[in-house]
Amino acid sequence: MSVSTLMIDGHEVAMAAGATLLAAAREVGITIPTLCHLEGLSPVAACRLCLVEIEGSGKLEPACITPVLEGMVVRTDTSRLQDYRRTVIELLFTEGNHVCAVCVANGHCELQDRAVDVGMDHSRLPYRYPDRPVDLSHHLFGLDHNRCILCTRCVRVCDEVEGAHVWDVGWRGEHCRIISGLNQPWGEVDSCTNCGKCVQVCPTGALFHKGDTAEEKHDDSSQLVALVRARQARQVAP
Amino acid sequence: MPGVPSACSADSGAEVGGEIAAEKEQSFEALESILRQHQRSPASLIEVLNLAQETYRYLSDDLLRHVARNLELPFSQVFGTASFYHLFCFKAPARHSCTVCTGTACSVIGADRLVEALEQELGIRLGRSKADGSIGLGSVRCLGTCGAAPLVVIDGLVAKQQTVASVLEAVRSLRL
Amino acid sequence: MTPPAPLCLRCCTSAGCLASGAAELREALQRTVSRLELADRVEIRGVGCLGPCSQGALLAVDPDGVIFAGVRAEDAAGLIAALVHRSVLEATDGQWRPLAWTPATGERLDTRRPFFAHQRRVVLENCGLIDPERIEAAIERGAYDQLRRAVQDLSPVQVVETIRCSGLRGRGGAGYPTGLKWATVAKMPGDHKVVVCNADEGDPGAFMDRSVLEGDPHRVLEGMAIAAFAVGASRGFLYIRAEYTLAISNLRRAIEQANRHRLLGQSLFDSGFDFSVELRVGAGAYVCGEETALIHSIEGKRGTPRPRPPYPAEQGVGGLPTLINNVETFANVVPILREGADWYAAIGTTSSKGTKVFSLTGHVRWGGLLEVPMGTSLSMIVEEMGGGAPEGFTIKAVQTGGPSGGCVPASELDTAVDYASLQALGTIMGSGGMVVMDHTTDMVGIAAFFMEFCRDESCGKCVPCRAGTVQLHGLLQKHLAGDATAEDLAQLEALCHMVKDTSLCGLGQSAPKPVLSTLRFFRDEYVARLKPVAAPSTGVAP
Amino acid sequence: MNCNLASSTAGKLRLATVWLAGCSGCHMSFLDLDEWLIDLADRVDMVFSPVASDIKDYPQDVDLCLVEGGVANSDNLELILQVRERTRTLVSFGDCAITANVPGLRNRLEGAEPVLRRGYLELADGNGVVPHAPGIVPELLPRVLPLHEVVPVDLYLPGCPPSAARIRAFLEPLLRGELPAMEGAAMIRFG
Repeated sequence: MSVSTLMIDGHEVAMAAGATLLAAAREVGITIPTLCHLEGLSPVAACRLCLVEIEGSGKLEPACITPVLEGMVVRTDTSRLQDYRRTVIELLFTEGNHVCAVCVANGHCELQDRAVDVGMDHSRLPYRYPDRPVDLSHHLFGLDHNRCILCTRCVRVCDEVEGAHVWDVGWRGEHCRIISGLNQPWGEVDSCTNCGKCVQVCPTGALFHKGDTAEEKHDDSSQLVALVRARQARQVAP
Repeated sequence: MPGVPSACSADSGAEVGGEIAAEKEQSFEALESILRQHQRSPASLIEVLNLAQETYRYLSDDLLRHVARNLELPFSQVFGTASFYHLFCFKAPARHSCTVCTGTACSVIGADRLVEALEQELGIRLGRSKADGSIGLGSVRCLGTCGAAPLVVIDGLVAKQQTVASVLEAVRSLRL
Repeated sequence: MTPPAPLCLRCCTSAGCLASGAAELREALQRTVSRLELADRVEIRGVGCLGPCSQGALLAVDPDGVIFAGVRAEDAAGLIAALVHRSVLEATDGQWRPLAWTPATGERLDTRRPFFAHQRRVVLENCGLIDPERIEAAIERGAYDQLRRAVQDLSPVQVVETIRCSGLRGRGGAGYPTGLKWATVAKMPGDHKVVVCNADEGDPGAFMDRSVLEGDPHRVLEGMAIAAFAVGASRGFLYIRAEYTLAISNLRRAIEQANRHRLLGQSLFDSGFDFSVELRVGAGAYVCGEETALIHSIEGKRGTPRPRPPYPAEQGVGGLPTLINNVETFANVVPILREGADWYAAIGTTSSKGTKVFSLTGHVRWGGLLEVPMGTSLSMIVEEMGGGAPEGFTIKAVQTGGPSGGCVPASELDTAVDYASLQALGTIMGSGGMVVMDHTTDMVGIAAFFMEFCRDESCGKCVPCRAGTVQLHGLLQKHLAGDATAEDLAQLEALCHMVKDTSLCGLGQSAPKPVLSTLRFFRDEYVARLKPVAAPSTGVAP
Repeated sequence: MNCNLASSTAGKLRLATVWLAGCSGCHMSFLDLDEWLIDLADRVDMVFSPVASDIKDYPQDVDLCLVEGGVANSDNLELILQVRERTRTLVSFGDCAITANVPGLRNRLEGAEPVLRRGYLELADGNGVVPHAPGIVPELLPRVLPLHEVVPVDLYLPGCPPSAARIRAFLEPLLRGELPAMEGAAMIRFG
């Protein structure tokens, strides 16, 4: 297996070819902010939070999907990147209704954490205050579109890991919305196995357990990572 | 000229519930040949939806379920794909359709004046239909006949170099 | 005396002239000819675009070679009568006479005018001459001869080499060297490859591809087949936007006819080379002009782009190596093979070879379809050939490249039209849409128009484009309403650069270009509208 | 942003707090500073505050003002314009001032009229009436606006409410004429 050596923020690192810049950075203790990325799910490079600068290329590249190459020189924390990352977070906050105070994920939300990382003490962009519905038709879980940032982790986990493909993205552009079944209430979708993986991987307060109230959402995706690794191991082993 | 497809003016965020007029159990047999022609491959979804809308005028829930089952695709993927494209609509289009081209050439020569006049005349916003289902006011980005700018398509017929007067006259002649 | 050459009335029946009643005109001519039993001496032929669409409906008379504009069905009887009268006079004294006739409300066009004289019709050489509904008409003009030559006498490498030496670059807008793209796909392993023709042509105000597909569909199909032979592909898709209904029906018929004549399908010219073309109709999504979105649409999915690499050349339709080129790019392949790479390389400039088809629209006296050598100046196209702005108006700017392009101010009109020069002005060649704007046009309004377009057409997958275009459009509307402060203007510019640098695909990366371009050349129109900082903004947030 | 907080009139720093479209939670959290308030009182002049002084009109030459709540009605608007004019350093104090927060939930109803109709007519028991008392009951603005969308704001102190510890860590540097380090979850986490 060939190995590529590269520089990340002045640190030298050697990685197996095909590994991502994100993994390479983590190897030398550098955390690049991510939101739509989740280990165990296919990368989509949609949130653009993990963009890094690569010497010799005019374009910014997403670390979650760009493979390491021999001799790459990568900058992960320039002032331009910091400003762009803060703008991505502001775009997300102003696009939805992220009222942290009354949110089920308050204190346990990856969007909230990233807002702290990028130093957002206020949004420089005006809030849109869109009118979005809440779906409480499922007997165990709820979906609050006001908190949804369209990272599509729920769509991917339901398709790639559970295999039920209950979720998908409907419409286009700013009208995009996560839909279940034939744009039916979640509770009416009979292909749903009630497994709750989507709730587990949702980074914000969009998907939650009924009964949880403000600050009570405690889901983490380590269980999913273990499940996917176990399956991969099973497929590899004879 | 073959009828110009006009985006039926379903709202982009329309809720699709069961409240559409009672849909008698249709067999959609007109789709059978195209489904066979493409060996029911999932890649033919958009081709099938194009023919479905041409034949049945809009994509009802039952029609989408029929297509999803035949192509063995998840309902959410079928609806997600159908709702992505501007020309597919999920509610019965109005009896008449009035579509204003809002492409660059038409806009530069005054398409927005036509839209304002029509919105006022019909009492509806662009992209909506009249409550009584008589007419839908839609827009299309460019039909590629910019020599005829500004251009309005009424019930599939292209009318060129339109003015506020000519457009209102054309709509009034429909006797809604 | 040899019987006089048969008269041919070429009636433009492309979508543009149909909107001016060309179908009714053609029927009236046919009825008159059959009523007077002249069918053997006067041919009524429906043809593709003759050029100046704004002067429609257009009619050309052969062998005179004269073109009449603004012809209506009511003129049919008068025209036939004038032709008959002339042939009677010629029969008596054998003297040739020009046709003494003009349409009631139209005019006779002087084909020496700049609009025609400065054109160099390479891609459009058959367009307007042959009847696109009859494959025999195309075959008489040499259609599929180059495919036969390639398949029988040349090797795939030779074909790729010819294209590379010709200097042909992609006509979709980016201008990627076509030979290099073909070579990349040709090198890919595996014997299942795909060729895709991108006929989405989503730029509003652009109809070059429509005209070529309506007027000479076999030119594009043959170009695709030659490309397939060169890269080793056996399956082809032509992805066309749903709004082009006439082009779709012409293409369906052309593909059927080509299959029947065994010019497409299995073992072409008994050479064992197979190539079949499938038509795929879009359903209204501008983003599907982007390569990877187009592939997803062909696969029956939502037209959302994906990150690259892997490029379509490595993994395209169904994961197979895929060559994607624009309609006009494929339409250049046949003349290059027929006349040779050097002939083609002699046309145009050092870095932009060959010709370019433009659709000239907006505030211009003579709008329509025209093909000029690369390097022709914008003023030649807009002022000479297009006749400049209508009476009493002056040209303010020309917009090229549609929603991903920019504006060229009147002061820069002497700029040559090629990839490099337009890029230097902050716009792009784009697919060829060219919208002329006069002094009544509000440039901030134009920037807002294109941003609203990108906001509506964004696929919604990546944050900077989905949410950024909404905020940019809001900021532009705030400027238009006179509510913006200098701080808002600074934020508009900063957000433009952020969306340009961080968006996943070309749509988001280019959406800010019209704003940055109008800021560069018409900044005063933004500043003039700014509100003094003292007055607080009590307006509602957009 | 001007932050030379040395009080213009040689005396103590002139501090004010103002309460717009908020629930007063931020002011309650301010009072949770408990005994440190006494220390604070020594070092500042409380020139205007709904909880700490009876002065009715906002004074001139205020050095530092903590403004809780967004701008929801015509009174809020009038007051904030006045505060901005008469204050050197304006602080957006708490999530409502920074994002309109919970009061801003009405913004999705596009305008004041649907809000009043919903609140006073549809939910009333049949004989509700929309309040209309110019000069007494302020008119609702179409939307509740975050402070910085109405007037330039110098510093932001997120939180719902910002804890007393965070308020103290914010004020202490300012009392020394320095800028607080607004970074990390302890200082800028919303909610």
